[in-house]
Amino acid sequence: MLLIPAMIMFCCGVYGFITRRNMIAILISLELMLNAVDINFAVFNRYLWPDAMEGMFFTLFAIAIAAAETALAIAIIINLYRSARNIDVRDLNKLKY
Amino acid sequence: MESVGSIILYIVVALAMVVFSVLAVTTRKILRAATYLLFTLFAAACVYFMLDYEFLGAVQIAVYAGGIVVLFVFSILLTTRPGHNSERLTSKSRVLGSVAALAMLLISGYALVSRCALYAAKPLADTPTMQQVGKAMMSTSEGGYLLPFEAVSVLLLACIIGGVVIARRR
Amino acid sequence: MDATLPILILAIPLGMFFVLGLAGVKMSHRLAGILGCLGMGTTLVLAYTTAFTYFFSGSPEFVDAAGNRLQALIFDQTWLAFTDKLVIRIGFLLDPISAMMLVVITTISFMVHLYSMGYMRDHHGVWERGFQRFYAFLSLFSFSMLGLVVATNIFQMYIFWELVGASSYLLIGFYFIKPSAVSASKKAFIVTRFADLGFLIGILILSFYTGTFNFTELTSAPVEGLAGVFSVSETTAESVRSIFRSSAAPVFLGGSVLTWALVLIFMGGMGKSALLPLHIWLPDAMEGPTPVSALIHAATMVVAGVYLVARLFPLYLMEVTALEIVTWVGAITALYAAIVACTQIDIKRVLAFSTISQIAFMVVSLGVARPEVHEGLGYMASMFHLFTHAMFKALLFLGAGALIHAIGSNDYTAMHGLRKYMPVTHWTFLIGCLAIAGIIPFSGFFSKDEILSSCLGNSTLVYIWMSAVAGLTAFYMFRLYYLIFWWKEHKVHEGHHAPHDQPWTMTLPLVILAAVSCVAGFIPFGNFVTWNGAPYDFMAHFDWSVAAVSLCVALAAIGLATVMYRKENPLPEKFRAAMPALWTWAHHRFYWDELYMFITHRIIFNGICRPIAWFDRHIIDGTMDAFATVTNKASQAIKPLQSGQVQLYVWWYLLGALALGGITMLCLL
Amino acid sequence: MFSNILIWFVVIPLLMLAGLALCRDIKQIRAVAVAGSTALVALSVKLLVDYLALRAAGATAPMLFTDSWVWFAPLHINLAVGVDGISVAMILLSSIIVFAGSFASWTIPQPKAFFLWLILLSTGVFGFFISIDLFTMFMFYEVALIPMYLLIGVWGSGRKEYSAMKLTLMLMGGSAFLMLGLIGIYYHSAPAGQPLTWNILEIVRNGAISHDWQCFLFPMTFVGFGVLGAMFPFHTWSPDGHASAPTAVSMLHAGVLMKLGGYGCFRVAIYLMPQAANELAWIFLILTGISVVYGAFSACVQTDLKYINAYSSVSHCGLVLFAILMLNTTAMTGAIMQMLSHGLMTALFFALIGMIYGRTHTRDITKMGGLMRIMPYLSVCYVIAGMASLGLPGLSGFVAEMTIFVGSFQHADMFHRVFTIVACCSIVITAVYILRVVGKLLFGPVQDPHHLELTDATWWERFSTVTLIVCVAAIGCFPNFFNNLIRFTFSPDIFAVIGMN
Repeated sequence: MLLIPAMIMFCCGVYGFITRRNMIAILISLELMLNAVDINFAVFNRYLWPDAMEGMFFTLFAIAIAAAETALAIAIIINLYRSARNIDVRDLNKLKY
Repeated sequence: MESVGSIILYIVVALAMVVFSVLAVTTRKILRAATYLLFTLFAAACVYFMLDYEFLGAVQIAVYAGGIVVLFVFSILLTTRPGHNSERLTSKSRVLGSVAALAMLLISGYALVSRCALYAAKPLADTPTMQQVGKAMMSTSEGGYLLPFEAVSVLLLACIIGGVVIARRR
Repeated sequence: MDATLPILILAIPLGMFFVLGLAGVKMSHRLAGILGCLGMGTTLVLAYTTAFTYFFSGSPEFVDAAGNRLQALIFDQTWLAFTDKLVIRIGFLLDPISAMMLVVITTISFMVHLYSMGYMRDHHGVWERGFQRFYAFLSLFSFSMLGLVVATNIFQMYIFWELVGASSYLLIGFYFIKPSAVSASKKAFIVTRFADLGFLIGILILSFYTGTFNFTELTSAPVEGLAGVFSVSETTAESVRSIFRSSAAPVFLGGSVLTWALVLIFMGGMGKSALLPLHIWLPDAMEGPTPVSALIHAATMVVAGVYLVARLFPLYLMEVTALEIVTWVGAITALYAAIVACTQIDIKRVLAFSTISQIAFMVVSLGVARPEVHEGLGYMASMFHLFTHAMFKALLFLGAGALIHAIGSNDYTAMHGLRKYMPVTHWTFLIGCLAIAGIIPFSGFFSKDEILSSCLGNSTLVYIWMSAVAGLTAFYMFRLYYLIFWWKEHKVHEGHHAPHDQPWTMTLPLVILAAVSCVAGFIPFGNFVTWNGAPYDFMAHFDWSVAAVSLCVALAAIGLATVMYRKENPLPEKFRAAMPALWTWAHHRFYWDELYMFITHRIIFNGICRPIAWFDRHIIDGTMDAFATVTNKASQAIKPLQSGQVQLYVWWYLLGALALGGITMLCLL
Repeated sequence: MFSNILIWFVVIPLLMLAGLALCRDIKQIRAVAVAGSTALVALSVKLLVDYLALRAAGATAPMLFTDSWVWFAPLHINLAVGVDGISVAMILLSSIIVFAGSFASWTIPQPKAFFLWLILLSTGVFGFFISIDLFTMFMFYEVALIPMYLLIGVWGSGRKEYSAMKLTLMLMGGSAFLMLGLIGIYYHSAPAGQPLTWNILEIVRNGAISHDWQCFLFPMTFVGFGVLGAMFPFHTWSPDGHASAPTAVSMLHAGVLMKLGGYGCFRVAIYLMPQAANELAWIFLILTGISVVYGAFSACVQTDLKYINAYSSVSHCGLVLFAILMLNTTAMTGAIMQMLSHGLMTALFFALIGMIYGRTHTRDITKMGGLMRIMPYLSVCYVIAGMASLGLPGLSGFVAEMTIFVGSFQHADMFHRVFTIVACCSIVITAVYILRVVGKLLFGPVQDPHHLELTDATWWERFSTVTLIVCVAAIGCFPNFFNNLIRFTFSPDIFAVIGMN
């Protein structure tokens, strides 16, 4: 039951990730997807194996890592913005080739 | 579904989650997106509470809503010129994106509907207490999470250092 | 015979080449000249000694009991062993023709060395630039030519043949600042090189079937009546004979293998001896200093082709077809060159064409020689003519050199009426002209007469043809003579001193050669040189009717030349107007040069080389580059996949995931 | 290990590398380069003397000074060394050219790095010639190829990056074939059940490569080495590569590296797989026959001195492969002689071209002329090199070409003889392009008045050229010595397989 909104949330994340150009927006979409997955873990844990704690722990660690990742990503974004005055992914291809 | 209250709660939470996440990816103002994200995150925390994972819910609110969103807001403020809207999305990419997302939704939704007992009642079980959580976190025996815990702590350390190094002005 | 002398004959010029070539720059001009002359003089003495020992010592090594002359291998060192049997040796073969050639080469070479001391400096005594180099090249040439004539095997001959060609190249291009000299030297080398290709292939074919390079084995046996005369074991002789009997069977384009081999070898000779159609280099070769023309392009190198055929004569006798080709190539060349010589303006060109014509005489003479005709008189006549021609043609060239040196131009129009100014040159030149025209008692008469006799013995057509050429010879030579020394008085321009005779270094060779040309005819040549070594008394077979006819023809031609050219008169113009086409064609040497230019430049250069180079750069290289380009393009094409645009990655990922999901679902359904 | 003389051919260059690393200025670098290359020349002369002494004493083994040290036992890889007459000749050639080359690059910029790579290259070359283990042979082969890229790419001229890339890629492409071939040989090197080996001598002794496999592996290895031997149509790296390479590199490349190709074709492709060689020779004969004539014709219209020489190398190296494929003693001897001759002669050519280019700063023959007046020494050397190239007796080209022609013409088959005649035609075309260059470049009036101020050769340039000329003349004047040195090698067993002499 709870999986349905999580699923929709995930799809929103996908949509946002694909269509948005702003790096922060992309990051936000990413967080949406992560959250959707986290919810899934928790739900599966609770509904299927209520005695175990793996799902919960997975979510827990995922949250921790997501925090780290976001912090780092934002650091990079700010840095990029400093040097390029822009955080549009289409324009940031100087490092490509 | 055991009680009307919980059904109502479910509907409210699910609606909030769906609506806000849709808004978060469709709004053109990035700051609003962050705000919608915040609400979505709160909704997710609610889900955890509904599942009786209070600790998880608390962590979700503390880390995500408290930490990450604040980070987002700061970075948005740092990188966006005031009054600047996010770029207009081309209809092509919008269509493509929504097609992809809908296709995804269809497939996973189909899988979900056809496979899972959607209306299964929440099984009765003990909520893990903080003590259990703490012990599991620190134990090295089977079902213990000391290694990932340490790994995450190292990761966080690395992340702090990395953040400092990257963000430092040259 | 002891090998010391022969080795020295080869070693002294070679050593002189190295001394003058390496240390020449440090020497004074005079020292270099004297050294060169001394070296050549010593060689001359040694060569004369050797030749005299061969002809007159009567040692059993050289003459057998019956008085037949033998071939003697003085030494024969292995130089390069291809297989057990095919071995290149460097050796010294002494037989009548090589002994005679030793005399001819050293004589002319010495004369030219001496003459160049005077010629290679201007009127103020300033030496020509690169004088030492000139002497070094002369020494190199002498060495190569001597090595060629004493070759014991056909490959040694080929080696020296190439060396001769190279030294000729260097000497023609002596004035390397002049583009005409450079292109002339290039032309000479390439044309002869082309001919040598034939020579080489001929050698390959010959050696493949006979398994030997050695002249003694190649030439000893094939003809009946010859074996045993030259010192070769009967078994080798027999083996060569049987090889040709059996393998003369394979026929290629209508000729037996032997015919092809011999014709190809003769092609080498055609190149060196400037026979039609490979004659085009010789007139241009006159760009070299005149002494060089006298030495190389009149007396010695150009007769190498004749010498080659003479050397392999017994083999040629096996294939009469080859000999007939030789005859007709010679006959056509002789007539062609004689006609062209009548219209040339440059005196050296006239002499060059006359040389071509005279060499063709020798070739014809070899071609018509048969054992059954006057006991092979043609062979002896050919060698005799080679000898006399070397002397009088060198004389004429050196005389021409003296004129050019005095006037500073090759054109007879700049000369006219020089007889008073340069008496010595005048008289010696006249003797040369009389000799070449075949007037008794000068040497040319005797040799030419023998040639005509042997022609008559073989075929009347050839006889008439060659007599006509002999008449033409007399005509153009006297035309030249009169135009240089008579025609009209020489005008001396103000400020120029009058032309005069030369220093003794130049006149002495002229006088000596003139003297030789007067008396050489009386040498009983048949005693020395015959095709099989048996002495032949020419005077006993002397055919007075032939002699009388040729004399009459020559006198008539001279008379005509006298009428036309002794005094300035309009007769030549009338003749010219009477047959304009012939005159123009002859004047332009029947457009051979243009034809060759067309073939080499248009067809070979533009038609083969350029397309090949283009093909290489664009097709072959293009293919290789295309590989690279395709690789590059392919990677360019797939590069966007690795664009770094995470969203694109997600796209791809999503597509994959969707596909996978779809497939899984389909499977599960 | 160091008691074997051969190993020193690899050790000395390595010591030179170490020495170079310690050098501080150009004088020390020169000292190391000259001392090392002199030591190599001395060593190769000693090797020659020792070799001849052993042969004179009656040693009849196909290879002398053989030795083997285990390197990687599970795959039977050894460092196996040994030489026969051909290798000795090739080693001699290489050391002389390295010697002359180090004099020719007396004033190169960035000398330390340059000599470093150059010496690494020569390590590979020497290693290749002394190895009789296919694996180490291949390894040294690659060691010799790779430095070429940097040497051309960094010190070259013109379109150097393009040329370096092209050369390296094409040769690497060849190596790919080659490696396939070598691995194939390895897996068929011994009869079933016996340990496999990379050692050439053992492979020959085992004779276990089946006929079908031979027919597959022979083209692989022949093409693999043939690319380096500039075989048509895989020769196009040569003009561009040579044109861009610096002097010493051109010398070493044309003089020695291209010989690796010919040597490898003989040593691996034909020596190990004679039956296939006999059957498939005709294909490659056509290709090499084309290369002989085609290279010569192409050279006729080039205007860049180095292109002319590169095409002439295509022609001459084509002749090497052509003769090797004739599969008889005389022609093969000729092929090796041609390798020696062409190595020295082309090295001389490239040295001279480098020296002329260093003065006039152009290699276009239409822009130069009358150099004989200006730099007589270099011009005379150029004429000598040209004469050697067009096969003047007394210089090396003649001997080699004649041995090839005579040898090839002894072939019993009409097809081979006809092709020999075709190849013979190259001597005329060679004369044409050589004389064309000599006439335009050296003779005639001076084209560019600026050239009048140029100087003639310096002492190191003289030294370099004289060394090469003396060697060219030595082969040309005393061919039988080299002939005998080489000839003994063609052990009857490889011809026995084919059924020829």
